Amino acid sequence: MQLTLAKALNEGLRAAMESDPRVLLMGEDIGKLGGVFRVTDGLQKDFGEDRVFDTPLAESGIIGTAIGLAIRGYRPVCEIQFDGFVYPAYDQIVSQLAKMHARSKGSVAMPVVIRIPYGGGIGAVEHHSESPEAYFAHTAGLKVVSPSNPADAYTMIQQAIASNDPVVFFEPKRRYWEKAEVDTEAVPDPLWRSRITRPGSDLTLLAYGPMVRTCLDAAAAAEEEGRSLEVVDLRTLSPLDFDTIRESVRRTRRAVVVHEAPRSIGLGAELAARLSEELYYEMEAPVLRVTGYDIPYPPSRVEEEYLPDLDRVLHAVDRSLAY
Amino acid sequence: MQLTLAKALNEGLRAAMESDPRVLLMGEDIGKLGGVFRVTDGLQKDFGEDRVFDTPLAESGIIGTAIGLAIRGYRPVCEIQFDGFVYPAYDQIVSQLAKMHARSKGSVAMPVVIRIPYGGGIGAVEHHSESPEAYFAHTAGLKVVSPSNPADAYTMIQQAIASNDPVVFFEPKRRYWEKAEVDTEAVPDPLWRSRITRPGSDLTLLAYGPMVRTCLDAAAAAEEEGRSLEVVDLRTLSPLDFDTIRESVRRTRRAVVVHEAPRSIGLGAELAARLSEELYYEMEAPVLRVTGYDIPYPPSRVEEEYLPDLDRVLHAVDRSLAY
Amino acid sequence: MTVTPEATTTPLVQLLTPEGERLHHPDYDVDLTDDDYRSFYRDLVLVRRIDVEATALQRQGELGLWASLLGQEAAQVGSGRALRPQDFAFPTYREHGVAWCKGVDPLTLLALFRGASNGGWDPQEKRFNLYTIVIGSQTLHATGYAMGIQKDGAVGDSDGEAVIAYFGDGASSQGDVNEAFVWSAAYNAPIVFFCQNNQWGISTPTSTQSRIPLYKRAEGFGFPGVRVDGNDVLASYAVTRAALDAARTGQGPTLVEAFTYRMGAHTTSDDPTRYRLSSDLEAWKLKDPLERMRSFLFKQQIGDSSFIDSVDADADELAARIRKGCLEMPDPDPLSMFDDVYADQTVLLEEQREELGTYLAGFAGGGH
Amino acid sequence: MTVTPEATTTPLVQLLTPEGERLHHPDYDVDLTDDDYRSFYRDLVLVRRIDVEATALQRQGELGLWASLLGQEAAQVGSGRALRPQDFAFPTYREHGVAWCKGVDPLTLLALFRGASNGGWDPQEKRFNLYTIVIGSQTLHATGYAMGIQKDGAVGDSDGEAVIAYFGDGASSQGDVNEAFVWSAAYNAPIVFFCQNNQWGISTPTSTQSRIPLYKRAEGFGFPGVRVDGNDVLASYAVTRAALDAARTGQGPTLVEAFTYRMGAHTTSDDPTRYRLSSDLEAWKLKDPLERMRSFLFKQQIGDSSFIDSVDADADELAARIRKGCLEMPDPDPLSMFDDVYADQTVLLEEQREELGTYLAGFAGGGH
Ligand SMILES: Cc1ncc(C[n+]2csc(CCOP(=O)(O)OP(=O)(O)O)c2C)c(N)n1
Ligand SMILES: Cc1ncc(C[n+]2csc(CCOP(=O)(O)OP(=O)(O)O)c2C)c(N)n1
Ligand SMILES: [Mg+2]
Ligand SMILES: [Mg+2]
Repeated sequence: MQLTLAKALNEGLRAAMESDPRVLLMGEDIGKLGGVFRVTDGLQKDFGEDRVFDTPLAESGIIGTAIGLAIRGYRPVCEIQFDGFVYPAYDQIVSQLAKMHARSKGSVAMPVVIRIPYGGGIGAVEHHSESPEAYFAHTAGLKVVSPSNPADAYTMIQQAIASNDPVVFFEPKRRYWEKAEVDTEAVPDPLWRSRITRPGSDLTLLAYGPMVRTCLDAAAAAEEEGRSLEVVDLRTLSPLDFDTIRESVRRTRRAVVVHEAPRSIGLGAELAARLSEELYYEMEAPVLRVTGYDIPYPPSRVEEEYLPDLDRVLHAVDRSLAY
Repeated sequence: MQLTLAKALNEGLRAAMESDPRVLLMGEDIGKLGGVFRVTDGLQKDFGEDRVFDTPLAESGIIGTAIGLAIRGYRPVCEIQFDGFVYPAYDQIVSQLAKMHARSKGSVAMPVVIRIPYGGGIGAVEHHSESPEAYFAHTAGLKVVSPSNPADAYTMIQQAIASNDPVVFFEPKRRYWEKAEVDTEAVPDPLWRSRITRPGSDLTLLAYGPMVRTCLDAAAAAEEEGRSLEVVDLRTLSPLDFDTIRESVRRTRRAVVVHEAPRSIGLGAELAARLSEELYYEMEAPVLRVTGYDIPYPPSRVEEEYLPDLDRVLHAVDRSLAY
Repeated sequence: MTVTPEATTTPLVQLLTPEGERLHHPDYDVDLTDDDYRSFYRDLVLVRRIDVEATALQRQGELGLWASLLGQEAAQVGSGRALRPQDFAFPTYREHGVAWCKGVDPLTLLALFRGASNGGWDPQEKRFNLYTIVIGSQTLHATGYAMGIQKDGAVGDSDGEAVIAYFGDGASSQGDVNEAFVWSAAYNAPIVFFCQNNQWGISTPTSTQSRIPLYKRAEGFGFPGVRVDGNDVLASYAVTRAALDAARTGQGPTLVEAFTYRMGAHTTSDDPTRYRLSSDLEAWKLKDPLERMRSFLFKQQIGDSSFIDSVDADADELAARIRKGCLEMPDPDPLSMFDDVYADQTVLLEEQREELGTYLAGFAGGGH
Repeated sequence: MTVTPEATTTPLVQLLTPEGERLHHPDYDVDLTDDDYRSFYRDLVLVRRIDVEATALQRQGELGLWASLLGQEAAQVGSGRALRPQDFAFPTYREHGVAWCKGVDPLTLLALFRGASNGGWDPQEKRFNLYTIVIGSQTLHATGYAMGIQKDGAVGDSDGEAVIAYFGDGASSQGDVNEAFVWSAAYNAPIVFFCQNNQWGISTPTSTQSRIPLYKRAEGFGFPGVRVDGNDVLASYAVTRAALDAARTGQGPTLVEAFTYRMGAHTTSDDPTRYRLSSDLEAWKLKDPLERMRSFLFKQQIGDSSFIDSVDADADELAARIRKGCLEMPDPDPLSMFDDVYADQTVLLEEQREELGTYLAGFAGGGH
């Protein structure tokens, strides 16, 4: 069936709620409104206000109470309305949620999912286009994933909910409305695996979430120029699936990482650091990074210049191949 | 004069307050108590409760009101009592403080300093030994520095206060009690410069804050084995002084980064990514990282095994030289 | 969810009935000239017109978003006009009416919603801080600013300075807002917390945030709270002025809850039919802040239809200027995104600016 | 800083005077047997002894830190004993007395302060959550847990479940605590907020946090607050029990402020002579929670000196066990730091565990 990414998430949430009565959805405006992106549309109607509920306007409260609900045995799925609004909950996420399992020596599980629509490209006002994934991927005790397409959105949200670890689930909001085939019967890939979405031999593009489509487009364009680019959709940002990543780059001997988040100390830095260490003798060029700049997200009228796009990716590919 | 690092900070704060009446100190227990580490000892007595004041127990409140005081023209210096207690203020720091200057197109300056005692090694209970610097160094709009010794502590705190940009000032708490000569008349190095603290030719150790001493000790030990290690004290973590770093590593052709913070997506990742890109043809080994592990800070009885120490640094040096 | 009926039946300070009848109140009264009344009306009309025009521009794709103040004009104009020149306001993202009173050009507001800037006016000059979108965070900035006033000794007599912090009913749940209450009480800061309870935080009714009237929150922190009819511009003015005067003379904080209603969608992205009944809207239409002021002017015979027409003509002119300015508004230079990130620019950003500059220049010449 | 005298003169619920006189209270009274009274006393003594022993162990370098409960025994034992087996407690880092009532072995508390663990008991089994050091954050966990009770339908009759959240006077300023009030009121959650107002947040007096008595904070959120004599174990018991019963029967949250005093330093790292007068301490010594219970036992002739001696002997035994257990406590295996970070272990941590293991093994064989 053809579904948008938003609708695939909605179906995935529905399936998770049907299969486990302890799954709860909570957040601002997720009930009657169905969330500002309609990802939870219809779920309160079908599962009731006890399981799908609007919260007071307080993000620390959302995550803090979700922790308490998890101690009680529930599996809360929290929606943070936009990327830029997760920070009031930061202590509850990095000091409480991330550490509870370790502190309790494994006696308290924290099966909490934090859904965050993230990234730019939708012409929004400030605080609505950020990519804060590095903050969470740097935090021990959390797991961080991001689907790039409707089929993954459908399965990954269910797998994240089934995980007994806290998962920060980054949803590429500019891709919410992109449609693709979703086979709800297919056997899903494991959540903690990256995927070679497009095989190639000259260079590996490493991307996740919104930038996977951009990289696929770049690879298609490069093909016309006779270049064979492999695209790896990371899917999991923490832990990184370094086996898949390493295997790909070992073959292609070149890598370009693409993300919207600012460059310094982002996911790209970690990938570059590890690849250049582990494949020191095998790489033919340094890992290059195509990223947002180290500035606050700019006003939307210039966001196109801020965001990595097909041309910037190809530009980096050229640079890499020139080594 | 011989001063501990804590006392040097105290003297630096005093000098800053004397030279500018708009400098304020605020935080929990910084008045009569002088802060839990006595860094503000005696300052309330000398400058009055209007300029040195205890706040209610709320970190978001501390930074949020400091922003308002800065709009009013003050230069607030905020103390966060321990590293692990900065997170409730995260939104105020990354969304408000970091962005105000850009959002106001430069019309509102944010000369706010956030002092954070950080790092482990003092046998403390949880949340008292963390190294959260990457969270802030990844954040555009902030500047992040960390002194490693009393002389720098004395000057850098004054320079941070004089800066018109917000500065997160990380104080290496395990070094608070280490004494060294402080020449209050010396012409200080610029705040945004790293320093080659110990010259060498075989390899560059890159470190900051508490790990500089560890690296200096390692370099001394290595010398006995006939190895010449250069130690660069980063001092500024954001922006990085890449000119100094690059120049050093270009000479030694090898680099090991040392920090207490977890490895993944830390400062070490960024340094490795940039060095391996910019000195691609010049390096003779990958940049290696000696860091904390990707776990919550462990109970203090095993923190020695968690923290990088002289032996782990030398172990990495061996590995690097073996390339 | 427990909703006590109290939440909606609490008496509120009112100086003008929905029918335009002038009331008197023992604690809050104002002595206004006919000119004052007329100019209140004029502000209400102009502010609504700005809002209507901006909404239209958004529909036509000229703005990315617009947060309408429809229905809240009286709360904003009343409180905005109560501010003395030395007073400093900290708005949310919906205080176009206060911005107007503070002399901020509506076009700079539009630039923000158009995506041409993230701010655009000088907060110091206007004594009106930048809009703040992260809910509640500005209340702490306001508190800190108020503490600064105290440190400057600029509080204590009738020329003292005061601060007003705007926030919504939804915002009342945020930790930051409650910390602002704690701090303001602890330091007895010269601040007025002005909560526009427009009954909704996007789709969430006020009852999800509080089971008692919001003005009572202040009691829990040890300072006074008062509920005012937020659709009554005179009462909003009087109550805010009294609270500001208390603040400036050293009597500390007050929480004003302006009871009003968000007549439009939350923003142009919102669809309120999903979560509320049109009958509610109908009831509130009868309390329209403009209508009641117009009735009052007519009843008092201090505004005739030629006055009304002249105000409408002013509004037309303003709308035309806004439309023209918006359509002509240039996009920012992409390279300007590197400006002003820091007061002291960094090498890294200079390099990145250069990187983008070279890259864009390459395009100009044909590109990849 | 404005401190109304009210902050210290508000009447509080008391069932036992400092002189050991039994009082009666119209709303809060308890019907206790002589055995109950004796066992209250016993708990007070044992809990104090745990504290004294831990403090001594810290002085000898066996613990990295200790947060003493000296002076707060009655608030903790009273509220702790009011909990029914099904009730769940969320402590701060000082609730050793509540831990005792909940059956947590004092040695596991010591392990934490020794640096041998970050927790150590099973919160589900003990119905006592891990200690929480980040001020105030546990109040939201408690609220969420209480919401879970509601969702399970485990509230409504006298067998219902309830939650108690402990926090300090300093913590009352944190956003999280006030959000917990908002949420608990919004959902009418079965929770008791138990604030031990021991007058200090390290060196900061309560007046820096609030200018009115803290129990009044609840009014601002629409639920009841009550101040109890926190040095009176019977009153602490009675008031908490009533609040818990209200919660479990569906009447929603209550804030209990236990007015007490931190007789010792904030922790063993603290030096209170820098910020407070010893005369304060002297005044509070007269209100000692143990003394007054002992006087009561003597006056009522339900505890003679042989009983007192037997309790002291029990305390000696407990202290000896704690001391021995602490001295014998093994350090954790360094490699265990990688355990339990995740429920499903990651490849990265397996690698890092191996990295450290190999490295340490290298040392065993002679090292670098
Ligand atoms: C911290 C934060 N969380 C969520 C949002 C998204 N959001 C924008 S407006 C809004 C509702 C605000 O309601 P209220 O405070 O009543 O103000 P109103 O919009 O009614 O003026 C929400 C949830 C935000 N801007 N900031
Ligand atoms: C978020 C946070 N900020 C600061 C601290 C440091 N700190 C530990 S205890 C304390 C004072 C707490 O006072 P109170 O809430 O009254 O509890 P008490 O210690 O008196 O029991 C402070 C500031 C902390 N643990 N957490
Ligand atoms: Mg509202
Ligand atoms: Mg206290």
